[in-house]
Amino acid sequence: MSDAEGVRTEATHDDGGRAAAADLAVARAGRPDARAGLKRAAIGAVVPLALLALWQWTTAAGLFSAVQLPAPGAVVAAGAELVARGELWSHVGISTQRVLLGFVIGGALGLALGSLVGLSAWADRLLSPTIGALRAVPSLAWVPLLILWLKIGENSKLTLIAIGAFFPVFTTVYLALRHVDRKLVEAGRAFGLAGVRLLTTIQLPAIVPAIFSGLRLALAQAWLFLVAAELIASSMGLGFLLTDSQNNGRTDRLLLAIVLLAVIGKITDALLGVAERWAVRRWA
Amino acid sequence: MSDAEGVRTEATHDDGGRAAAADLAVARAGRPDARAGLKRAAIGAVVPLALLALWQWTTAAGLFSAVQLPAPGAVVAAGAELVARGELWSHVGISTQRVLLGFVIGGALGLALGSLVGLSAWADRLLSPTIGALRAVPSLAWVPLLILWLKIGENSKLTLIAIGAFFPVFTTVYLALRHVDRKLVEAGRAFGLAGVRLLTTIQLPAIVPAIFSGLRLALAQAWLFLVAAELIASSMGLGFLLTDSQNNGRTDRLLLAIVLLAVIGKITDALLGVAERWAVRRWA
Amino acid sequence: MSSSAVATLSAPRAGTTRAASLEFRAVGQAFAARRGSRAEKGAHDAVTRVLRDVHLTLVPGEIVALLGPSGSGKSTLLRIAAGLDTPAEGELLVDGTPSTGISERCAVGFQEPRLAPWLSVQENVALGLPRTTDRREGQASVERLLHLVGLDHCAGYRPAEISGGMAQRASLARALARRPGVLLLDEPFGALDALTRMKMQDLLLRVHEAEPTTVLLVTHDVDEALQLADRVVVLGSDHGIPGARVKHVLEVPGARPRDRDDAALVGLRRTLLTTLGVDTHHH
Amino acid sequence: MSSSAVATLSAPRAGTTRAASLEFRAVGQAFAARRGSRAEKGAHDAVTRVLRDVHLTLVPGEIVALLGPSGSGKSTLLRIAAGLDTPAEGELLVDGTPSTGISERCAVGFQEPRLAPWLSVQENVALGLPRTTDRREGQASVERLLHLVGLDHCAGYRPAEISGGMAQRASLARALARRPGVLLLDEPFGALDALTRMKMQDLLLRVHEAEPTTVLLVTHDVDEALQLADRVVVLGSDHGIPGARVKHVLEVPGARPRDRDDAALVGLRRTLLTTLGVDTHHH
Amino acid sequence: GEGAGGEAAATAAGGKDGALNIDWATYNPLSLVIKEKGWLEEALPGVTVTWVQSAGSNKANEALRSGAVDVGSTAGSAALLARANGSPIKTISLYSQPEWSALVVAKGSAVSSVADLKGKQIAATKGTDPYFFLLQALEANGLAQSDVTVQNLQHADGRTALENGSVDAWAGLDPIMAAAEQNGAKLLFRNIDFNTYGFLNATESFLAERPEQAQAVVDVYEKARGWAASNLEETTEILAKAAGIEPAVAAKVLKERTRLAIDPVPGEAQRKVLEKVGPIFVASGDVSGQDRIDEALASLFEPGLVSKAVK
Ligand SMILES: Nc1ncnc2c1ncn2[C@@H]1O[C@H](COP(=O)(O)OP(=O)(O)OP(=O)(O)O)[C@@H](O)[C@H]1O
Ligand SMILES: Nc1ncnc2c1ncn2[C@@H]1O[C@H](COP(=O)(O)OP(=O)(O)OP(=O)(O)O)[C@@H](O)[C@H]1O
Ligand SMILES: [Mg+2]
Ligand SMILES: [Mg+2]
Repeated sequence: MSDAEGVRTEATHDDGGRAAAADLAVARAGRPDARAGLKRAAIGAVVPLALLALWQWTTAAGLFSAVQLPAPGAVVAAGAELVARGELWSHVGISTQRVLLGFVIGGALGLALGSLVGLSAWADRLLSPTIGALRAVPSLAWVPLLILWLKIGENSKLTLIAIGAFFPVFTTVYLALRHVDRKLVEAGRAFGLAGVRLLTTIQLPAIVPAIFSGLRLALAQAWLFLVAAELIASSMGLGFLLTDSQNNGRTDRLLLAIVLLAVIGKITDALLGVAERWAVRRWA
Repeated sequence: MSDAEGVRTEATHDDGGRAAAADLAVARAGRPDARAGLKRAAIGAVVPLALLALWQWTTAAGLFSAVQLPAPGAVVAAGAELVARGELWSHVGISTQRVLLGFVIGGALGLALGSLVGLSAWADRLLSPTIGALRAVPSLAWVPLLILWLKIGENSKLTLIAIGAFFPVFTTVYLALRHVDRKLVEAGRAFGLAGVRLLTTIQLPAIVPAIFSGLRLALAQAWLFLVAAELIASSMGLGFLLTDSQNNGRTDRLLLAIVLLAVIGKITDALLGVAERWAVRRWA
Repeated sequence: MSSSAVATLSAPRAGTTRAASLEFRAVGQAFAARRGSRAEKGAHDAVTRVLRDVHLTLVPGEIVALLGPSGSGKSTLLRIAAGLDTPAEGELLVDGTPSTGISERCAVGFQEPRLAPWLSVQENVALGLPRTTDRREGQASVERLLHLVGLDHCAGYRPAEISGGMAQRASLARALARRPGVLLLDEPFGALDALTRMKMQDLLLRVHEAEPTTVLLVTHDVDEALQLADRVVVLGSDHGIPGARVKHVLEVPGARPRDRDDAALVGLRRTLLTTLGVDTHHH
Repeated sequence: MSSSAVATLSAPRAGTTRAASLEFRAVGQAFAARRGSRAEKGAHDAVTRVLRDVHLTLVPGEIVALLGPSGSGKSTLLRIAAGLDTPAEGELLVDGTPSTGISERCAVGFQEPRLAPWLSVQENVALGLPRTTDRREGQASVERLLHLVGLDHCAGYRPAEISGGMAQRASLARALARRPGVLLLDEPFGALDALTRMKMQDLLLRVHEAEPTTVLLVTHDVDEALQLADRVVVLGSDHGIPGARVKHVLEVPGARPRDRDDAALVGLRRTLLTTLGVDTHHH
Repeated sequence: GEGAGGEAAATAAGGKDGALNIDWATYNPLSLVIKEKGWLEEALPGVTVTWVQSAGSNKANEALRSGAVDVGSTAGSAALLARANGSPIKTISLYSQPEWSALVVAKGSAVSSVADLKGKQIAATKGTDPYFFLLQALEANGLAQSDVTVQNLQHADGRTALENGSVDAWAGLDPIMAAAEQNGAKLLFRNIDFNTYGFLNATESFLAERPEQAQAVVDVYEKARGWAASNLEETTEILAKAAGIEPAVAAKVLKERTRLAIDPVPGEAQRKVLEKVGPIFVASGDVSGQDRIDEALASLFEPGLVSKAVK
């Protein structure tokens, strides 16, 4: 474990299995898990806190006017005001719900279609050019089309978010399936696995890391598409708060919306990270 | 090669190496590459053509009014009008240039930072919470901030596109590096490789497929972020054409912009696909 | 590792899997040189011939050992038998009918263990069970097999947590779990120490006795071939002509278990080593 | 595979790499049971002890063969020697100084070939070259090594395109390319046929003669151990106590090359087999 | 801004007799009053009224185009543009004569007249009222469009660009403009007649199929107009709450910059402004020909309903 340059060796992140001397010693010394978690969180907070300090300093020094960049305190006040009006939680709640639903739908479709196109040469030839083209259609461009087809209700919003979540999962699954260890797939085939059983027994477990990198990108993209989705006739949600504050020149609320999107985005991502760790322990 | 259910077996897509009887026979029968390519393109065109026919049919049947969904002919006419005004190529040219530049910058940064954070436990703890939070900040939310910091020139547009391209590469590289075959990394370390040399000799080549899935998503996301970028003081570009037509109710131009974004997005993606095939032949 | 365990293993479904015959007819195999690889540059021909004109018939229930120098095409022939590759020339017949693709009736023990890293040893072995196996019955036979190959204490370990020899035994157990008509084994005992190797050879013979299946066994150990096989087949190429073919076929006399010091075997051993190019008097 | 080639291999940099001594002092190793794995459930202790109290000293230039049942901890000990794992107890000394982490002076031939799939055989072997090697010189010595292990005709092949035995030879060549002070080999000849195996054993001895390095060789072949080693070390565990330790150390008499039928060796062979649990009179 | 009453119900949008989909917008104070008071629901018992927010004229037009709303509020210029590009809408009433656009310069700017803008950078959002205001202002002061550089930026971004010095002037829009003023920005040039009125538009199919509902909408708007005139303080409060802006800003917008007490019948005054704006659309290529502008202008107004209402 020559970790001299601060470059992590594989062993350092090895959750399962091999625990050599040092780890055993630690294990004997008691459960430092909680403390380690705290320390980790503290280190992770360094950069955000530094950014916050920088923000506070620039506004205090008057580099930007209050409308250009309100002070952190003003943003907190704007948040407090929304809380007092009982609106903040509705914004957060409805957006989170939309993102999660859209993410689940889009992610599931991405997994299914990515598997199909990744494994069937026919589906690949037939579908991947079209899917590749649709991938580059911006979220904002979908808005008028979706309004046309699905009107302005919740369906069109969820569809747009699902579209956003679909592509990262589709792409990563589709590309990763091509590179599953051939020897393992061959072993599976030699033992009579084929089609869906081969997929679920060998191919999908083998790409669990790739699936999760697709899912994490999909979740992030679902949040990105939320703003476009909430341009579709909504009066609630963080995306709405963002555009509305922008239109009304409420920079403090605008920043509040950005910070909330970042924080909630990170929280949902962290939850997905927990699922990932579990899955990786199980499958990789 | 029991390919009964039309589910592709690994061997079918095996570009390199093992070529069994059938392939040898084909190779002896002459070079069918060009014909195969044509056939592939024809199959890939089936779905787009079907969509086009559906589009033509719905407009002809009067399901939607011409402002809701103009006929394909009207979109072509709108394109011809823009060509006649000498504007179309500037739109396409400037957008392509912005996307490619932003993609290169964002992709390179994503690769570098993804490697650093993926391999150094310290960088991971310090940076990944912040990066995870920034990932969920929507493109539209960056616009006011970038205008504030970078003014309204080309820089702010490129930065926004680079931000879009950064995250997919960062995420896939970061997550894939954790799952490089431990035995191989260990072998590399046993032969004195460490740090950057280990990264370039073992770790990066091992994740070439993941890098490319990140790059392809990054390119797509660069096109997505283009629309937001071209909200920043532009009077040219496909993103501008899109928003402008949307605001003006020029649905024909709006659809033209969408189709162009899809087609050019797909073309750039296909070029990246060629690079990927080359890289995969070289490294995987 | 009792005989009774072996018997129990076979008991519940005895007779369902009948040993099959296996016939290679004028089989040849060639590989395309990798495009763009350096190998191609100097080569006149983009195709490397590995096997040529291989004729070989295994009768049902027979054990045939396949010997040959490293790189001579033993694994390639086994892959063809398993239906994993289609031969470039000739054909493969299973039970008299031409076979393409993977046959349900074959089981393979690969040269490398090829265990799925995310499955426990036990789950990996269970992969080998025939698809129709009843859940409970399957679990029981996996447990018996793990016991037989001496891995019962680490049924729940992942492949990364077991030693090379243990992985090889798990791979053997997986192939046996299939209870196939034809058992194809590629150096199944290569990574085992002397004692474990003997135990495993023993196990194979007892399983074969309880339920006689056709076995094609690749090995690089002449003694092992002589201990286990009814016939020993040696692959090799003629000087200057690319592609290996069957150079020798030897009937091994005597019923198993055989005595290593039997004069006939000692003679055969010498013959085989000479065929393989080993000077038995030096060293 | 000429002696002159071996000589040339060593010539240009002769003397730069001095054989090192290697000492295990009360080394013990244990593994944490996988969290959440089934293995854990029944177990009383979450830690599996593999090695305990291993004392062993290799003098510079000595060849030591390591024998032991499958799963006894041979590879684990080798990994500790290579600095890939830190022992849970005790310490490792290279040339008398405690060593942690990977030592520049060791080279490892792993039990599996571990070749990078995207590099050609030649490039894989070149990975083994010491970092300071001059480009041209490096290329020349890779070519010589490929010739010595009989892989010159497939220098440009990818690992997926070569046979198991060929991969093992490539892995051996990579370890030799390092010209290490200590050479750690984990069953380097396991996948080779009799003839190739002899050639490779021969090669090892000649390389050792030209440039005497310290060799720790894991093998499961008693004859091989007796042919190659100065001393044979047997790992094994005492009944009921978890963790293997050094059970026997045997000096092998006679200079190399040795005659297999030498009476002393035959006796030693019998002793070793008995130690390993093989009844040499049966079979 | 809540009133999310109909986010889910809006799915059922479309021409059912028992439903009316109508927009509300912060730039249409009367719609806020009506929604707040529930007058429309009162006037149309048995009809499910669904309120949909429009974030701007462009969004209102989009909703009208897709049939997501039956009645929507836009600026006059936007209504003309939509009709000229084939959107089947008619202006049934005017909700205000706003002075929502003006030319703005930053605090301490050396620019003191429109003429000073020659060679300077000006931020504006193409296709919106402030943009047309800018073009008319330039023309009125003897400058051509080519004498300045127009930077196309969203309204809020234009303000940022002005304040960080990226541009020298900004064709602003309320309420952002009012907020900028509070922050020290100066109005360089204003002229209420260069603004194009607030148009209340309905789709043709709605007018044809449900004229009674249309009449009711127009009637309720007139009721609101009367109420707002006499309850300015409360109207201000309603606006401040709906738009999430400071009460002071809301007061400024409503009291100084918006004329609610106007003749609500679309006619000559509006035609005069729109005739100036029309050719600009053609020149910029946003509309493919002047004939379409002429056609649209000739057919846009539907004064019948509101004439009946004011009687
Ligand atoms: N995919 C492939 N592409 C090109 N050549 C290949 C491929 N697979 C095998 N070969 C070649 O075929 C030959 C025979 O390989 P095979 O694996 O059958 O040997 P083997 O007899 O099993 O050897 P060993 O005892 O070393 O395992 C080798 O020379 C190898 O280079
Ligand atoms: N990462 C690990 N986690 C848990 N147990 C492990 C791990 N690695 C090895 N072991 C255990 O250590 C023991 C010794 O393994 P090792 O690989 O050293 O055996 P070996 O002597 O090399 O055997 P073989 O001859 O079969 O290769 C085995 O019982 C194995 O299960
Ligand atoms: Mg082989
Ligand atoms: Mg081992």
